[in-house]
Amino acid sequence: MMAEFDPTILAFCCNWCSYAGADLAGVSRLQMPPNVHVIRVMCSASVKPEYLMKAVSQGVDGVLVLGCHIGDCHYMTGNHRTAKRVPLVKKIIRDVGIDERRVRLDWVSAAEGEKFQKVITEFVNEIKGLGPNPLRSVRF
Amino acid sequence: MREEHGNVAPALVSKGEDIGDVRIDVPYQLVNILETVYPWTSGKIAILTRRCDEKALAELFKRGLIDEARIAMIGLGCSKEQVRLCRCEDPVPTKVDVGEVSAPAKGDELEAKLSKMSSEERLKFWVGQFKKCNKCFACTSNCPVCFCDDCVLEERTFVSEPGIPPGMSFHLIRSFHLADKCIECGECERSCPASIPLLTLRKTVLKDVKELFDYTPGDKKTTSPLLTTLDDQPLVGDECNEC
Amino acid sequence: MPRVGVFICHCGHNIASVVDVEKVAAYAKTLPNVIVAEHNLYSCSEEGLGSIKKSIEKNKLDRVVVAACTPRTHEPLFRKICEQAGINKYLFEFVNIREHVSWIHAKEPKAATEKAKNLVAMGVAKAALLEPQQETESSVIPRAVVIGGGLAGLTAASSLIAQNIETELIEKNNELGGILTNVSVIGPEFEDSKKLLDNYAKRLMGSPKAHIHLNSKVTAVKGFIGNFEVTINENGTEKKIPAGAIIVATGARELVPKEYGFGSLPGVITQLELEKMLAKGQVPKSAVFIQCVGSRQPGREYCSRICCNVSLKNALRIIRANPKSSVSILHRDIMSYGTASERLYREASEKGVKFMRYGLDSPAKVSKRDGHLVVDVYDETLDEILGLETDLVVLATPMTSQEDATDVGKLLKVPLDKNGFFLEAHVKLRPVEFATDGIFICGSARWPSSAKEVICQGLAAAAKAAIPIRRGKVVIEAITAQSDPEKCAACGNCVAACPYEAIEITTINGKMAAKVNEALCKGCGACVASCPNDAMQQRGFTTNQLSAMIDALIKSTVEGT
Amino acid sequence: MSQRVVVIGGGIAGIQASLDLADMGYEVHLVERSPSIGGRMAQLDKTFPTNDCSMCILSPKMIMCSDHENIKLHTYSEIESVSGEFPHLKVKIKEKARRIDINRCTGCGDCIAKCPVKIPNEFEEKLSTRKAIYLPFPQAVPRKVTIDAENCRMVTQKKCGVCKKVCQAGAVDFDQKDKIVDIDASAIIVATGFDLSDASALSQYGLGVFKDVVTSLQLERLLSASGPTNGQLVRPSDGTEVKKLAFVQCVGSRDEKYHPYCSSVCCMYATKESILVREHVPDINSTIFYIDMRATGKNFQEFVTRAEKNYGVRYVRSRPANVQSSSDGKGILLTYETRGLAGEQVTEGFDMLVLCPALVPSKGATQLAKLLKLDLDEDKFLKCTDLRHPVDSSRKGVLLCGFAGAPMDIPESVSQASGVAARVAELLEGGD
Repeated sequence: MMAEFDPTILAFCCNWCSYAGADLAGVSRLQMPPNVHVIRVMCSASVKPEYLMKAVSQGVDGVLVLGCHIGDCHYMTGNHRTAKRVPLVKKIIRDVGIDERRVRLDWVSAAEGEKFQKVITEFVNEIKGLGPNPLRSVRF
Repeated sequence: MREEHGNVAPALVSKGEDIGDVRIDVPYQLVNILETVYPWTSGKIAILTRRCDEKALAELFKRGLIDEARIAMIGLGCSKEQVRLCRCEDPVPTKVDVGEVSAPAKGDELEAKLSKMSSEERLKFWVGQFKKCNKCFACTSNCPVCFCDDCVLEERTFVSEPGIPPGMSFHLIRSFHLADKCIECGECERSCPASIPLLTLRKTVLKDVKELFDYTPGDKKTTSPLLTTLDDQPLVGDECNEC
Repeated sequence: MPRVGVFICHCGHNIASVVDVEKVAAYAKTLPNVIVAEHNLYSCSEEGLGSIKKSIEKNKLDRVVVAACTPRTHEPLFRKICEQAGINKYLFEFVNIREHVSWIHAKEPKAATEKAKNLVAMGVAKAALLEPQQETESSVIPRAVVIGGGLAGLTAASSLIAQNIETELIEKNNELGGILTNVSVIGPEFEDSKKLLDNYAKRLMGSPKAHIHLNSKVTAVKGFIGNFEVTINENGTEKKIPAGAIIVATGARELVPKEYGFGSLPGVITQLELEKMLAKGQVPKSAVFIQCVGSRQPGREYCSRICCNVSLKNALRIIRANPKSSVSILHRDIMSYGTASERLYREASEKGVKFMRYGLDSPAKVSKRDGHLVVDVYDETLDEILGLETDLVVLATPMTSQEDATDVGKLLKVPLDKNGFFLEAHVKLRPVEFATDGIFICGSARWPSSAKEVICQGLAAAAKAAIPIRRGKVVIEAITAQSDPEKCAACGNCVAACPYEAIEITTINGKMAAKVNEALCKGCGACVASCPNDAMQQRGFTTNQLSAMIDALIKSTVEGT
Repeated sequence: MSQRVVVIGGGIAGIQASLDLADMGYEVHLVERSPSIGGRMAQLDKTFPTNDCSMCILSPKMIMCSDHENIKLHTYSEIESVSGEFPHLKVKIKEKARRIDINRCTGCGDCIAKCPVKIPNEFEEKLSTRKAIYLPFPQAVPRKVTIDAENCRMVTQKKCGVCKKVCQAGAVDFDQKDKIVDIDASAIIVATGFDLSDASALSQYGLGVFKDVVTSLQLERLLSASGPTNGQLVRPSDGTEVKKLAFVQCVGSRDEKYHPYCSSVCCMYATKESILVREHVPDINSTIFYIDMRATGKNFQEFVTRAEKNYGVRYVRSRPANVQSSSDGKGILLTYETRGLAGEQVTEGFDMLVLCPALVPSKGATQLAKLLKLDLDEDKFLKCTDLRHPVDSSRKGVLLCGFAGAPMDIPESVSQASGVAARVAELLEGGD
């Protein structure tokens, strides 16, 4: 029998809200699947679309971008940019045949440990449902 | 433009000089004029501009990369055959000085076909295409709105596959970079030695941008949605909030 | 070659009971550039810190990775240890294997250990590419400029002077005092405004540090925190003032009403006109105050906060002067918030001021009948229209923003809100700051405020302006963006993306390129993501560092399977 | 040597005053009675009128406080005595025994998990329980546990000691004693904030009698994602979803029998809460019973209009007469009078009733005023004697900011806190 698919997932969390939300989830001992690896950035607006493209191209099964809720950005309007870039990234990867659900943008505040847990759990389950990134097996 | 030895090339004509037998009926790659003529002269340059050239210039004007005051445009209407080759839906320049007024094409057949495919089939198609890429950078160097001197895709930061062909990220990143400025001139596709249908990919992404932001590049008055905040320009639809 | 040391923390059994720290340490040793990998019971304890320091020295490490808890609380501590051991503190990388691993995967020790290994690999990959950073320091001109000589500006200026800080006060009129020059008594404290203003005058005139510019307007502002240059036009002469900080205290003005026969019916006056009358000792025998004239209605929705309290104060002044006088206040809600104002409200009620509530849909009507001013108002409790005969109708109109607020905003590049008041950096926690460092806001230019509130805000702005001046320098954390002019194509994406207007396109070595003003940069990285050619980099979060983290994750997971 | 300032009270006002003074170069000793700084703001879910998450904006300031080289935190501490005159004040701070070596405690929480004692959780407004060894809330600063001696079995009965057994850091010290710290201070700032008055004193509203009557601060915790119900808004009596909610304003305030003044913030926080509940229960109906709707701050009136128009909040100008239990014991019946000539008594049923009690100077503030020899005003707030110096108390060198002086919202408290820093600097630089 084949072992259950164990996806590799990357998450970019902004320092002020979602990373703090992730910390709160930890402090509150909220359990979630161990597939997500967080990279801390100062603001979700600093997440280059290039990172998402690169990760997906090289076989990462899912990429999350988490930022402050609109209006809560530590840098005023940083997340406004994220709110536009990530949907476009999703469309572009869909255009070449990669399921757009492999990239997800969401907002998690520093007080939303529960939401962090929910987003992570949902996303991991969704990616498990989608199966491995097809590009894992493509060698260019 | 002047024809010499069977080739057509931009002609530099000084004031008072007889312009002679210049040709004003052939399009010429805008990027060549912008790279070879524009930086080395200081006066005003007349350019034969198809609709797409006009839009490319608009994108460059608004980024301050080309001085609008130095460009005089001679509107060139594209032939039916050119329109067909480019699957061009917007072929008529603001003012048609030369050439003909052709009817727009009705979309891109391949794009339509791909959009109906399952994602597996679509991926198979594009992987097949991208495997042909030999990373010659003809697409970037012939692109009128690709304005960087050295391309980041030449480096290994985001395209880490060491050899040829480059990985998927090469094409995805280029798609993103062009999303808010591609004017569908088709130079990338024409210059691709591997015949990758790049114009189709461009057109597909432009459709996304239109759908997401109600924006089409080529108008010098409107700012790219990727450069504004939500306050400046509310998004169309609900895609923006939490996907 | 970088020499990386990895230190894995047990955190008692918080991490170690779930994550196999020994395995993680053994794995870390196999990673490129790693010289040593150790594990400690508590890395943050004195013992743990000591052993890290010793290892740095013994193994000649030049990069440190600690895998423990969250950088949000513990990064400063470990950075300090690096510094003590002689390594630049920016050569430290934190990996969170407690909040992000052991605590949230408590029942999956194997998977948690794998994840910790991946995260350590990512941290090591980034660490190897870290570069030493110097925090930028810029000097601060020891002088403040205060724009506006009303109560807010006077308070700010006099506080700065009392703190021995050279201060230039710029007032557009030919006297100081702002709106208070027309107000003799300040409520709800019933303070003599002349006494208050004289006190400020004494403080300012008596100090060689104070420079007052009357009949002066700001015409240009250049620079950034610590190094501004404010150009003013003083009586037709242009002057340039170098300053470290700027305080905006331009106040607000009374809205001139259009309603209720103002301008055509004698005896219908504004609140400020009543203030002038009362200051001269002219007390009416009867008065009707109408509140919310031109506010809390479509078109101007806001409540201007102070008008009810001003009416209460003036109603009481009339009634205290002549207990038999007849005073009514027509209102929609009495906004006597807090302690002192509510006391006024009670006193007014007790002393016979009549309070009548009207609705937005049933406004009062003012007319002249038989030579008398009459206010017709619908009384809700009696369900009938009452005609109030009166000597005076006082229209309480809201404070609105100054005519020149937009100009001042443009000069300073600071924003206004939809009502034309200045928009502070954060409505809750940064009420007297602008998002732009070094420029502060106080008083009714931000929002209509009572005298007491204005004074507190004036002091607050003075505190904020004093901080950089007293320190003499501005230190900028080394996470700011930097542009590589060689790569930059000058497309301006970064300029558009920057929320702080910290980037400009300029000529660098004969080439147009983006340039970041580090004094303005807050290190968000929005410009980095907008740059198509990777010319823009954020220190500590460079694209090659983050890409290396992604590569490391792929190497230890996708490619490992 | 830098001059020292003692700040009493670790809420947002005390935090801001400390940060500004520390940034100016003064040595600040921030004294907080409870085990963590943060104050009331830490308990709030969101803040009006932007609905910014309260903890998100507060927590970075708390961390800045603990990291600042010029700030020394004295949490779980009280002022023992103050002698001398400005600028030579001698302050004795009693650092109460946490019975924890804070240099060893890592805040891991192992001890908390094992502690057998459960007592009502003050931070959660007693809606849930905490242990006798506890962290007041997850983001506490410092992140060190405290043993509540009154409830600890080891301290009271010499039985148990399980926390000591499980603590790998060896931080538990049952024999730890209170410690007195002497500080020579140049100035003192009082920022002791507020408490909710006891709304059960107004027996007509049934707080403490009917389960479905709660205080506004309890609702704040119920709405918080990290609160006792994880943000689920359910009726305390039976755990069903709340569909109809009522707020009563001015409970014990603007009332000569209790507190004659206006608490300044209730109209707005009730409006905020009535908007927030919609995010939890989309079809909930909220009614706010008020006397005057005091929306005087920036964007406040717009906020109220939005609540009314977009969130269906019903504003009723009436002071309800009393609360009764409904026939089935679930929810409550509220009796109030309608407006106008045809005004009549109406009784209406609600799932839950939220009381907005008068906000009063915090417990111990009066005693502290006595200790510091400060005058109080007629409403029992610390008296400011002169409009020219609105942050000066009646004693020179002792200053005040925030709710300790009068009711005010967060931005006004923060302004005053920065203002008090400037005033201290004036005094210490020789100003009058």
